[in-house]
Amino acid sequence: MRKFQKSLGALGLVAALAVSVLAAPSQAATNNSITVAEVTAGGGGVQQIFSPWINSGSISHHAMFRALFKAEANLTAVKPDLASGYKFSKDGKTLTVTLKSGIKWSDGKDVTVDDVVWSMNSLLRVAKSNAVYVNAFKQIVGSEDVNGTNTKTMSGITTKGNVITISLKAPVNTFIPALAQFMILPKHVLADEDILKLDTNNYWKNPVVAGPYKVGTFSQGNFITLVPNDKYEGDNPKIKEINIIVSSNLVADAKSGKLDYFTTNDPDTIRAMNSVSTFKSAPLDVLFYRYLVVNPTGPFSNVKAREALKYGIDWNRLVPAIYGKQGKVIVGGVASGMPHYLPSIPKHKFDKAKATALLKEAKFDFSKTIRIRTYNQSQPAVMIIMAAVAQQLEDLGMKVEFLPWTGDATTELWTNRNYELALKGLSAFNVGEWYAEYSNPATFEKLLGAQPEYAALNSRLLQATTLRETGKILTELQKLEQQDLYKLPMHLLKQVVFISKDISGTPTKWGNPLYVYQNNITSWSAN
Amino acid sequence: MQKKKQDQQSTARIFVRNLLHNPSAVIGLTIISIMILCAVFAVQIAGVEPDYIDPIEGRQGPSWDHLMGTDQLGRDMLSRVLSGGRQSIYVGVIASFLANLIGTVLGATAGYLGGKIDAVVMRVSELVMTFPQLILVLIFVSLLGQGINNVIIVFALTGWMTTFRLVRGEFFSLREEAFVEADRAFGFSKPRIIFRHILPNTMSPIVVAFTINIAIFIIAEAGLSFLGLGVPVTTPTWGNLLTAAQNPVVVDEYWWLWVFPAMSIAIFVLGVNFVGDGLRDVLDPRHKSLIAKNKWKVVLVGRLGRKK
Amino acid sequence: MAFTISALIFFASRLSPIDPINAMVPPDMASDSANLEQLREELGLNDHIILQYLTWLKNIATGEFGYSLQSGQKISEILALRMPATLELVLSALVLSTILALTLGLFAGAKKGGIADKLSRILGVVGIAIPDFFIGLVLLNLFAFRVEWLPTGNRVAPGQVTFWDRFPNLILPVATLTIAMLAVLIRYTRNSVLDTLNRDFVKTARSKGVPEWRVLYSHVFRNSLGPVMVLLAFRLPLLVGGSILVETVFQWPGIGTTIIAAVTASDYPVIMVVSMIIAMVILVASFLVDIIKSILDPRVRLGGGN
Amino acid sequence: MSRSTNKDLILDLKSVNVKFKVEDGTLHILRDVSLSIPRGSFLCVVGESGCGKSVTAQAIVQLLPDNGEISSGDILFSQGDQVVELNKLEKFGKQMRDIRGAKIGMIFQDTLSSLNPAHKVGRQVAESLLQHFPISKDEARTRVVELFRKLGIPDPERRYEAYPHEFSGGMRQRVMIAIATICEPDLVIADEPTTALDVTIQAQIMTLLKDLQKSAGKTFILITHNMALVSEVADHVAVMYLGRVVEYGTVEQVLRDPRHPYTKALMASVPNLDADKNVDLQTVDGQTPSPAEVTVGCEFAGRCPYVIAACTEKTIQMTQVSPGHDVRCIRLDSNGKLPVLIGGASNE
Repeated sequence: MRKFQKSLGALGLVAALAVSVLAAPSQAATNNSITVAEVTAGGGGVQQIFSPWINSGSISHHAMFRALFKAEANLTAVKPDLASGYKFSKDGKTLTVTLKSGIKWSDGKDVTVDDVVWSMNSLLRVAKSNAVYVNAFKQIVGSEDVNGTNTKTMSGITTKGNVITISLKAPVNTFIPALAQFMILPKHVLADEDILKLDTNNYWKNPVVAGPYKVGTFSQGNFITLVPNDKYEGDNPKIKEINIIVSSNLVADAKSGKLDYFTTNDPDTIRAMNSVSTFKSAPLDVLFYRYLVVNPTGPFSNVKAREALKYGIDWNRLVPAIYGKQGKVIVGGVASGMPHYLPSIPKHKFDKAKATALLKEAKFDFSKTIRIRTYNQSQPAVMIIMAAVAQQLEDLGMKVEFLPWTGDATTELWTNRNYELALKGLSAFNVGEWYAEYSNPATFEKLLGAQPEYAALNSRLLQATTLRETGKILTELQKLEQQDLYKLPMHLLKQVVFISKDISGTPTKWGNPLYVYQNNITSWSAN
Repeated sequence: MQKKKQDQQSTARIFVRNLLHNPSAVIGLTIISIMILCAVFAVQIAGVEPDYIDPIEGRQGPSWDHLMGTDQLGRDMLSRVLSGGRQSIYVGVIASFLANLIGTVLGATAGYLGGKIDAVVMRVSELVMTFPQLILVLIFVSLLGQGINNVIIVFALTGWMTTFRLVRGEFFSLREEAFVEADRAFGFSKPRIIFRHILPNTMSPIVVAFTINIAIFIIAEAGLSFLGLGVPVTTPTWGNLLTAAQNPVVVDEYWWLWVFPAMSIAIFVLGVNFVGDGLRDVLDPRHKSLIAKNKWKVVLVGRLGRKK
Repeated sequence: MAFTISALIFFASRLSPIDPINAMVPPDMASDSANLEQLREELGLNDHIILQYLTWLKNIATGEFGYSLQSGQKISEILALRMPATLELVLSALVLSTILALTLGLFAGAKKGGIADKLSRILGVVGIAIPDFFIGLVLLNLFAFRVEWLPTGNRVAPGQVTFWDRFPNLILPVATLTIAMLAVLIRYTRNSVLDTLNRDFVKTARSKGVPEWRVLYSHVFRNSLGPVMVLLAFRLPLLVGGSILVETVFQWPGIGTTIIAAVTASDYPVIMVVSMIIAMVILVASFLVDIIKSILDPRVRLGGGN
Repeated sequence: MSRSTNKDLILDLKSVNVKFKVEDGTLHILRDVSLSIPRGSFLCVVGESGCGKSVTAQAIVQLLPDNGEISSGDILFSQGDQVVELNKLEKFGKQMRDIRGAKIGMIFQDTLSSLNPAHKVGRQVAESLLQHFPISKDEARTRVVELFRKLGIPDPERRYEAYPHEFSGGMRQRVMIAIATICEPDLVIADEPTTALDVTIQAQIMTLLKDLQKSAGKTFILITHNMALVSEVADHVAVMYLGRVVEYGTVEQVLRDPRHPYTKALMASVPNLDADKNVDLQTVDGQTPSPAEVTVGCEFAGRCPYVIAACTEKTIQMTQVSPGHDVRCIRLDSNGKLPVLIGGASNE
C-alpha cells in the first residue's frame, strides 16, 4: 500500500532507518529517559518532526500522534484509539465511526469530529502526501471535488454528534488499516495555515498532539526530547523522557550505552551487533522488497532477455553474501512460505549457459550500454550488491554502467526513464501493494503504458472479501507477472529491532518499524 | 636545423642527468614507477582478479592468503587496491593535462596580449581560485552528471588557474625580451609568436604545475568518490574503494577496507610531490636552494650582476 | 561582479533537466495534480525566466532565499540552523591552526634544521599528501572506537546544554580540520619567516644587541604575518562552505553536509543560495585582505608606497 | 709586521679565516685577514665587490649568515682595560649582545631594507638604548629626539613617530647612524653607508661621520668601494682582494704611494681623485676570479702585469715596506718598489 521511494534513499543514511531510542546512561538509570532520532535527508542531526501524512512509523509518531484506530503488529487487525468503534454497511460502502469523547489535545482543547473531517479533507489539499491515504480517500464520494485550489469538502463525509459517516464509491478492504495509519491533526491550530505546504509548517516544531508524549525540547539539527503529555487521557507513560537523535554510529553508541533502541537493515551493523551483549534483537519479517525495474524499451524489450537476468546473475550467492539470513531471494511478489504462494514458478538459478542462450534467442543488442541506476545515498550494502550485479552482467558480455542517480529518483524512474535496470525498494503493507504498482498511472504505467489486465485484477483484489477469492486473484497475478517480467524480484529484507536489555515492558511481537502499531510505548520502562 | 636538434638532445640529456642526481626526484620517480607497475600487473601480483567474488572469504582481515584482506563480497583487497591505481592515476594525469592545456592557452594569450582580455581572465581565475574547489566540483557534477569523463572535465575546468598564473607571469616578462621584439619586427603572427616562440621558454613552470595538479586531482577524486559523486562505483578507483568508509561499522571493524586505499593515495601523491619538487629544482635554477644562494649572493657578489 | 555571478549561478541551475516540482513532490506522493499546479503557481515557476531571475535577486537581497526542494524548508531557516555549526567548526580550526602554524613556523624558520623545522617540514610534505577525510577516519577509529574517549560525531547530544557539555563533540572534527589546514599554513609561515629572517632589518636588530627571542617576536614575526594573513583571508569562504568532507565524516550538521545533500538531490535553490553567499564572502574577503595588509604594513596604510 | 696585542689597538684581527658552506662545497671567503686598528682612527676597507670586506665587518660582530663561520684566527676587541676575544663568544649570547650596539655600532648600506618597515623609526632607535641601559621609555625618547636633532633630522619630535618609508634615503641613513651611535659605542662599523645615496647626500653623510669620529673620539671602520671617499675621510686604508688584505697603511702611504700591483691598478683607474667623486673600482682589467676556485699563491696573479712563475707557487706573506705600510707581494725589491715593466703591458 505504501510507496517508499523516499525512504529507500533515506535508508542509506548511515545505518539508518535508525529510529534510535537512546538514553544517556546516567539519566536512564535515574530518570527513566529515552530519545528518538529521525532519519533526515542531508545528514547531521534531527531536522524536524516529519509529517505523518507523508510517512508514519518513527518513534515520535508512535509517541505523539493518534489515529482513529490503532493497528496490531500485523498491521491489518485494529483496535479502537480515538474512535471507540466502527461499522460497515452490508454492501461495504458505508462506514460509521464513533469518536470517543473526553479526549483532549495537548493544549487542552477537545478532540472533535471536526478535527477528523478537517484532517481527511486536508489530506487531499496538501501537495505531498502518502499514496496509502490518497488511494483510500479517493474512494470516498465527492473526493474528486477537493483539491488545493478550492475550499470544498467531500460530500461523502457527514457527521452527527460523535458519529462520522463515510460513503465509499466501492468497497475498499484496506480502508480501515489505512485509517489506522492516518494521524488526526488539530483543526483549531492548522485551519488558517497554508495547507498546501503543510509538511514545512512551523507546527512540526512543537505540534499540538493527542498522544501520550509531546515535544519538550527541540534542538533543531541535533535532537528532540519528548516528554509526557499531561492532557493524555490514558495511563501516564513510565519513561519520562524520550530523546530522538541521529546516531552517527549505531554499534559504537549501543556498545557504550548511549543507545537503547534502534532498528536497521544494514547487514554490517547487524553483524557487528552480534558482539554487543547488552542488547537483545528481534528480526522482523517485513514486506520490504528489493527488485529491479526493467525498462521494457531498448535492449530488454524482449521478455527472453529479461528472463536471462534470472539465470545470468548468481542471486543465491550474492544475496546471502551481503545479507546473510536477513535477505531472502524471491521470484515474485508472493514469497515461498506466504499464503497463496505459487510453487510452480521456477526459482532463480545461476546458469550462465542458459542465460546466454536466452539472450541469443532474444537477439540481445550487446553494443548498447546497460545503464543500471539506483537511488543516491543508497546503503553501502546496496552499492556493493549492485556493483557485483554489474560485474556479472559484464561477464555475460554486456557493456554496463552503474551509477546512483543525482536528483530525484522518482522523476528519473518514471519521467526521464534513462536506464535499463533500476533498483527499487518497496515497503508494503500487503502483497497487494506489490501488484498494485503495475497499474499505477503515476508510476509503472508511465513506463509500460496502460496495464488494464493488472488494473482489473488489482481492483478485484482490493474489493475481495473472502480468502478464497483473494487466493484466486493472487495466483492469476503471479502468473501474469512471470509472463511479463517487468519487475525482476531480488529479495526480501528483514528489519532487525535492537533493544537494550535494560528496557522492559516492550511488546512481545514487534511490528514493521516503518508503520505505527500498538507497541505499548507507555508501558516501556528503563532500569 | 641540425644544430638545433643536437642542442635539444643535449639539453634533454642534461635535464635527465640533473633529474637523476636530484634525490627527491629519484625517490619520487621510484615510488611512482613501482606503483604504476603494481597497477598494471595487479592481477599477476595479487593472483586474483579484482572483481572475483568469493562470499565465503568475505570480510577477512589481512592474512597471508589476502595481504590486504577481503571486502564484503570476498573480493581480494590487494588486487583491488593495486588495480585501483589505474583509473585514479588515469584521472589525475588526463585531468591535469587538460587543466594545464586550458591554463597554458589562457595564460599565454592573456599574458601576451595583456589589457582587457588579461583583466577579464585574471578576474575569472581569481574567482574560481577562491571558490572552495570541492563545492565548485560538486556544482559541476550536479550539472554534468557522474562519470569518469565528467570528473576529468570538471577537474580540468576547476584546476587550470595555477598554470594560468604561472604562464601568464612568464609571458609578461618574456614578451619584452629581445627575441620577441625581433619576432614582432619580422611580422610573425601573434599565435606564432605566442605558441612557437615564447611558449617553449615557459615549459618549466608548466611541467611543475602538471605534476602538482596530478597530486591535487588524485586527492580530489578520492574526496569526490568518498562522497559517492565521483567515478562510477563499478570502476575500482582508490576513491571508490574508500566509499566503504561511509559506513561507520566499516570504519570501526573493517579498517583494512579503507586504510590501504588511503595509504596508496598518500604514498602516490607523496611520490608525485617529490617529483614536482625535484623538477622545480632541476628546471628552475632560481629556486635551487633559494636561501643559501641568496645569502651567498648578497654577501659576496653584491652588485656583481650590474657590472656585466 | 556580484551581478555577473548571480546571473551565472541562476541560469546555470536552470539548465538542469529536473522539474523542481517533481523534485519537491514525487509523482506518487502527489495528492492531486491540481495541488501541484497550485504549488507551481505559488512558487512563481510559471513566470517568465527573466522575471524569475529578477524575483530571485530581489528575494536574495531581502534575505528571502526561497525553499529547499528536498525538505521544503525555508532556506533561510536551514542557513540559520546550519551556519552556526559550520562557523563553530571552521572558526575553531582556523584559529587553532593559525596559532599552531605561526608558532611552529616561527620556530621552524628561526632554527633551520631544528626539531620544529623537521616536524613542520614532515607535516608540510605528508600533510598535503593525505586526504583530509582520511585523517578524520583515522582519528575517529582511534579516539572514538578504539579507546572510546570521544564521541563518534554529531554536534549536540540530548542533555548537553552549555558549550562545555558539547565540547567533546567538537574535538575530533576540529582536530581533523586543523591538521588538514596546518600542512599548507605551516609551509607558508615557515617560508615567510625564512624570507623575513633574510631581510636586512633583522641584521640591524641583531646589531643592536637585541636578544634573539626579541628579534623573532618583535621584528620577524610581525613582518612574516602579512602573507600568512592573506592566505587566511582567502580561507574565509570556508566559513560558509564548511569543510564538506570533514562534516560528512563526523555527521556535523553544518553547511557542508547541507551542500552534499543538496547536490545529491539536485536541490538547486539551496545550491544557488549557498554558492551566491560564498561568492559574496569571497568579494568581502578580498576587501579584508587589503585591510589586513594595511594594518600589518604601514606603507600600504598611507596609500603610498615609496 | 706587528702582531703583538697592543692596548692602543681597539680591534686586532689575527689571521682570520671565514668559510661559507654552499651547496657544492665550501667557499673560503676570508683568508688570513689581519688588521690592527688603533683607537680613534678612521679605517677604510676598500676593494671590489666580493672581495670580502663586508664579510670582515660581519665577522667582527659575529653576524655572519647561517652558512658562514670563522674557521680560525682571533678577533681581539679591547674594552677599557680588558681585551675580549670576540670570536670565542657565543654568537647570540649575552656577552656578545652586550657588545653589539653598546660597544660596536653598525651602519648598513640599504637603509630602506635595513629598517623594519612595520615599526616607527623612533622606536627602532630607542630599542638599542633600552636594550643596554636601564632607563625609562620617556627618557629614551628624549635622548633619541636629542640625537635626531644633533644629526640634523628636522622636526625630530614628529619624525620620531614616522615610519621608515616616510623618510628620504639621506634621512633614513641619519636614522641608521642614530641607531649605531645612540649608545655611544667605541667602534662604529659602516658598511657602504652611502652607496645608495646621491652625491650631495653622500657628502653630507660622510661629513657627519667624520665629525662624529672627531668630536667623540670614536674609532670608525668604513667599508667602501669608492676610492674618492677614502682620501676624504680615512687615516688608515686596507685594500682587500679576494679575501685577503693585500696592502695596508696610512692614507698617504697607500693612496699616494701604492705598492701592490692591484692597488696601483686601482689608483690608476681613478684618473683624478678630485675630478669624479663617484667612480667605482670596476675598471681594473680582467675578471675577479670566483672564491670557489682554489688558487695557490697570489690571487691577483691572473690579472697582474708583473706576474712571474714564483707568484703562483706558494702563499705570499705580508712584508713591511715602510713603518706601518704592509704589502703582500713578492715582486717588490729591497726598496719595496715594483720592477719597471718592459713592453708597456702595464697600466702605468
